[in-house]
Amino acid sequence: MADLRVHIAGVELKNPVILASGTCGFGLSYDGFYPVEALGGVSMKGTTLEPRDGNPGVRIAETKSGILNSVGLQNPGLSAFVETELPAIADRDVVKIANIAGFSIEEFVALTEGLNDTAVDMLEVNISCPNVKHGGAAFGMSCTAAAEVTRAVKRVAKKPVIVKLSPNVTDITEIAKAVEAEGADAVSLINTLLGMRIDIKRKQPILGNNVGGFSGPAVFPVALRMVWQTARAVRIPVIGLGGIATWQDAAEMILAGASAIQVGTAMFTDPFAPVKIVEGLNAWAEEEGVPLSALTGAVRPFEN
Amino acid sequence: MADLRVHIAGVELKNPVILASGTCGFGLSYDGFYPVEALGGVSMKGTTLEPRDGNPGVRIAETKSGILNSVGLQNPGLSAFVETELPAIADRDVVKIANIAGFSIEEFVALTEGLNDTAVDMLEVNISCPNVKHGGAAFGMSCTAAAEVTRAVKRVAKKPVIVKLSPNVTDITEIAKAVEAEGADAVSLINTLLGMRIDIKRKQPILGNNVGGFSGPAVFPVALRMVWQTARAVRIPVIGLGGIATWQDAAEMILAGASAIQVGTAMFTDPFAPVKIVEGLNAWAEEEGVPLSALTGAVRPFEN
Amino acid sequence: MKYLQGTYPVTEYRQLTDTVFALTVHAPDIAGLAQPGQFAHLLVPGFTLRRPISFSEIDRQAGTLRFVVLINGEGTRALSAVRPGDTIDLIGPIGNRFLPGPGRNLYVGGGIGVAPLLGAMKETKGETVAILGFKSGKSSYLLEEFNAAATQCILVTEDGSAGEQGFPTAPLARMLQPGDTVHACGPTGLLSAVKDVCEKAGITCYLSIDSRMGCGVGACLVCTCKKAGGGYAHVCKDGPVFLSTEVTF
Amino acid sequence: MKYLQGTYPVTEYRQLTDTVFALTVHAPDIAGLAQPGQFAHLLVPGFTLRRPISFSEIDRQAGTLRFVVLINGEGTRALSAVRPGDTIDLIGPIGNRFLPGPGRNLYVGGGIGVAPLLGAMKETKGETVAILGFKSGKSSYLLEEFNAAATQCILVTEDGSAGEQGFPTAPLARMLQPGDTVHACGPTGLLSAVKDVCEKAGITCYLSIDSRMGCGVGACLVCTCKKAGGGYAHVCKDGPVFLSTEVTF
Ligand SMILES: Cc1cc2nc3c(=O)[nH]c(=O)nc-3n(C[C@H](O)[C@H](O)[C@H](O)COP(=O)(O)OP(=O)(O)OC[C@H]3O[C@@H](n4cnc5c(N)ncnc54)[C@H](O)[C@@H]3O)c2cc1C
Ligand SMILES: Cc1cc2nc3c(=O)[nH]c(=O)nc-3n(C[C@H](O)[C@H](O)[C@H](O)COP(=O)(O)OP(=O)(O)OC[C@H]3O[C@@H](n4cnc5c(N)ncnc54)[C@H](O)[C@@H]3O)c2cc1C
Ligand SMILES: Cc1cc2nc3c(=O)[nH]c(=O)nc-3n(C[C@H](O)[C@H](O)[C@H](O)COP(=O)(O)O)c2cc1C
Ligand SMILES: Cc1cc2nc3c(=O)[nH]c(=O)nc-3n(C[C@H](O)[C@H](O)[C@H](O)COP(=O)(O)O)c2cc1C
Ligand code: FES
Ligand code: FES
Repeated sequence: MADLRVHIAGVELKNPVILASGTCGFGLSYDGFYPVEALGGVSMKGTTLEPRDGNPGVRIAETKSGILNSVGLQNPGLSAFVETELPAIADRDVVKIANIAGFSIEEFVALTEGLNDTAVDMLEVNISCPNVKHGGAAFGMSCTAAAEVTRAVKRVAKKPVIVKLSPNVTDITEIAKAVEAEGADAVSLINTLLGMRIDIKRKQPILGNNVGGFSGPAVFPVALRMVWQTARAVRIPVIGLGGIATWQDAAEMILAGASAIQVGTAMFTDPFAPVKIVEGLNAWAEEEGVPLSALTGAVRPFEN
Repeated sequence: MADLRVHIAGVELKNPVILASGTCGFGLSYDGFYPVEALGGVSMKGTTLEPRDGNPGVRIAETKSGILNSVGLQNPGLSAFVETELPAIADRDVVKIANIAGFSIEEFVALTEGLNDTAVDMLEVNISCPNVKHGGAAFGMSCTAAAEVTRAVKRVAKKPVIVKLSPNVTDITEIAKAVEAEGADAVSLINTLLGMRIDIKRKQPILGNNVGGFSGPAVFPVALRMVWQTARAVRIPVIGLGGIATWQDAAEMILAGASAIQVGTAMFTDPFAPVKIVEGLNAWAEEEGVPLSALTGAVRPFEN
Repeated sequence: MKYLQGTYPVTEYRQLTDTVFALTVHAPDIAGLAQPGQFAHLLVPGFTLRRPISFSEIDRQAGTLRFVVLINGEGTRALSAVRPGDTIDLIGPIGNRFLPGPGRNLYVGGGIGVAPLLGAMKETKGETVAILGFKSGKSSYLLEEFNAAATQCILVTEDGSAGEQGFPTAPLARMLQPGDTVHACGPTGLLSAVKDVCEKAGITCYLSIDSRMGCGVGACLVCTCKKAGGGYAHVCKDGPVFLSTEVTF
Repeated sequence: MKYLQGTYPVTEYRQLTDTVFALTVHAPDIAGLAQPGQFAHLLVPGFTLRRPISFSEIDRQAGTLRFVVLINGEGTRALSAVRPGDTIDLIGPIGNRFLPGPGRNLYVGGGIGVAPLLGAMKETKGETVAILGFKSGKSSYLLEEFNAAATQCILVTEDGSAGEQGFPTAPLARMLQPGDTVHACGPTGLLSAVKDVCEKAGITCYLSIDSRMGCGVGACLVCTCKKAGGGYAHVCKDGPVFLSTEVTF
């Protein structure tokens, strides 16, 4: 067994594989397949201050090697999260990451404060959800707004803060640097790209929300490029995600500079994908004869 | 046979299927499979003022449902294009689009002037090539720069001008509006996304240029979303491309607002994809009982 | 929630109509737990999303599950190429089951919605009525099996080419008696009509709801079903069978 | 340039080593035009890019092409599951051919680069020498066929487990005579060494160059080969066979 431990902002994960927010409920949806302890961490469903019903109509569409979703942050709100959902996973041996989404700076602050004295290990600040009209991704599309959210959250947070970045921007490294400058302890990327599909028979978009968040293996090359660029631009740890389905994908992310990785859509195809990735990374680190963390950023780019 | 004709900036194409720049040589690479007359148009390889060798090392990588390329605008330069390449296709019954890439405003102007009195039917101004260091996509990533190139080209162009947009931006509609305001006769989108793949055995990027342009069916949902957004934001015709492989994909693009479509990477999988798309669109228009052009923008989005 | 996942051999393939086929899969562990109304999430190689398909029949003795599938789009078309000797990756059993009432149970199906009713009916004690709606006689299937399983079986076709002409709601409305329990599966239009008929008559009615799915295990919240009181339930974890009064269309 | 494209039946599958297999395809139209040194662009279902694979043998009489393929990555692994009765989508013939010289022709191959030499040698008149390099005896293949086709066949293995120990360049250097023509196919290291040996000896040398491909038909310019004078040639339209003096590594 290789040393798979990673440390992010002082938090130790037994291995670098984290379930991605919105794809694993409150962390335990796949506990019926294998114990959640097999994983390094779980990032729970995006939580807002108030309960939200989410978007109407069809919420998922398939694309070549990917999917679109337009869930729109359906969640029971902060209180229900703390009182009902969190206790179910509180005692389980896995790093628990709360994914928070505010529609104003004040809401982000209230969410942070509401989670300060809970079993949550880390916060993941979602400034990148493309599926909600007001706020959501808007915070993640400008350096100023991203910085402002980070500053406000960091001022009150007792937990390490990961800022989750949107790929729908001209230069993701600028946003990463802006949140790093405000004290973000780590960044995770990428959230979903914005995509669309049309039902040609009905002449209507497939999704009730017209457009939706694009994820799955199709987006992997974009995610990898952004992780590589970002890891070279900031000093804080980078958590890589977007289309990871195999240990080889995870290895590419780690070589590109990811300290940990998240798996989302791949579980819809194969619920066991995350544990297979842990096993594959273990074999890889053994073969390389180093602790897995030594492989973070080990890619040697060509100098032209 | 349905009426498949489309008109873009006064130029009539017998059908809306155009071969995408960089994937069909100077338009005749697939003439050995079927006569180029089967198509509405061809957009020829990006041409620069001076000859260019292109990028070193491996230039192509495969991804899930897509590819990355880092050709880097290898081309024989304007004079060779006009003297050697263009004559070969000049007399063929297909709309001939020259794709031009400058590294300065002056070069764009020189390219435009150099093509004014040639057999070229339209210009496609490439402000979105991600594979070259200086200039290239940089012009396509800011409204000011995009507008400046368009203004300079339009001032001297005797041919209709299509501006080809980059998807690697926060808001593609802003760029589209900026070039429309400067007189662009049409826009085409999307050029490639920027992506990466790493060879985990060698711990090196697969591409000699480290990163490359991402195309193929994987990118279709992003392209469709951008075409839909852009078609609602501008009044000039929109040419849709990015991941189109079947007539159904083309139909989605047309419903989203594309007046014509381009096919690139799909030909690498199936050289006959473009003609199959023409056939499929013909059957669709017949079934719908309208000229194909009546279906442009016919999607009815949900109002939430 | 405990789910099983595995790769199981296909033991039989049968074409039932031009566009509907039956697939029998040997999956003893899933069959041992499966209940009528529940479904499996089938992986079709090359597709990112699994396809939810109901158990049409469950043979716990033989350890087999029978799926009856309509070729609807690309995934089910690819699935129709599966043959005995091939294997298939399943997650199951998923969701809740049809709950027979103490009196007479009426099973109302439309189109591919007919398929899951067969197994449910077979496992229902007492008097059962099958009301099966199809576009035409040519698109009907499993009629012999329903005739054998049901106390009474009524065939309805839209074009009148077989059985009674019209929609299943006509015979349903005609036959409904106090104490009946109705179970329906099919297109939204049918479910909505059945709901109306039953609720007006004060009859307990269960609807099996269709929704596009991601995970199939309650993780992603895409498989919505509008709750009567507002907000959304999720078909894969709260359904697919709902009391008609719980939902709205 | 005229290319053929079609879907052709596989008539034979044979495992040659742990990782190398031979596939015979009945494609009379392509076989009728094919020349040794040329290749086909094979579509493996599920992959965006085709795979370039040389003709290892061409039987114009029978209308068959034989490909010998190394399982190198995911696409060739998927291809190794193809069996007689399946069909395969090919574009071909692509590229230029090996050009035998008037004197003795020496064919130097390394690893999977050995495969295309067999057909070339079979169609060469006069004296032929095959110098075949493998990692080990276990990874060698087609030896009988080469022994039958060549005037002289020299086996070289890196680990010495069969034939002579070392690299093919040693016997090549030893044997070279004025008037010989050398044809080489294999890893870049081998090609580069063969080029050196031949150019020093003033011998005409052809190299079959490997490069990642997109279109395969000269449209995309990704399949580069460095030209000796600077700039790039393209393997699919200018090659795959180049005069050693035209290229650099
Ligand atoms: C609980 C449940 C039980 C079902 N049982 C059966 C059954 O026993 N037999 C049967 O033939 N069909 C059944 N369906 C419907 C079946 O899941 C769809 O017809 C199928 O998923 C369509 O896939 P496709 O590849 O043919 O279509 P595509 O259009 O290629 O599918 C694209 C995506 O949309 C989804 N999708 C498209 N149409 C539907 C639909 N009507 N319902 C749900 N998802 C859809 C697909 O699952 C896929 O994710 C059931 C659906 C649900 C929710
Ligand atoms: C002209 C020519 C003739 C060839 N003839 C043969 C032959 O007869 N037998 C044989 O076994 N192999 C041959 N090859 C090499 C063969 O094309 C590759 O091994 C194969 O494409 C690898 O695909 P994969 O799916 O196994 O690898 P993957 O790594 O999955 O491939 C990913 C992508 O990289 C490309 N690629 C990866 N490695 C190579 C490589 N070494 N050369 C070219 N492309 C590569 C693939 O084509 C694909 O586009 C030839 C190559 C060329 C250029
Ligand atoms: C159904 C679904 C719901 C999601 N919900 C959230 C969310 O609530 N918060 C968040 O930050 N990201 C959310 N995401 C984005 C994922 O966490 C992840 O960033 C993205 O899907 C890319 O990773 P993947 O390709 O591995 O899925 C969601 C994704 C999906 C598919
Ligand atoms: C190998 C290759 C070379 C390309 N060269 C050019 C180019 O010279 N000029 C340009 O505007 N676009 C170029 N493109 C981008 C395509 O024209 C097109 O915008 C992109 O590939 C998306 O379409 P597709 O998915 O149908 O290929 C190139 C694409 C590929 C794959
Ligand atoms: S399909 Fe994911 S919650 Fe139902
Ligand atoms: S592979 Fe496209 S030019 Fe050679």
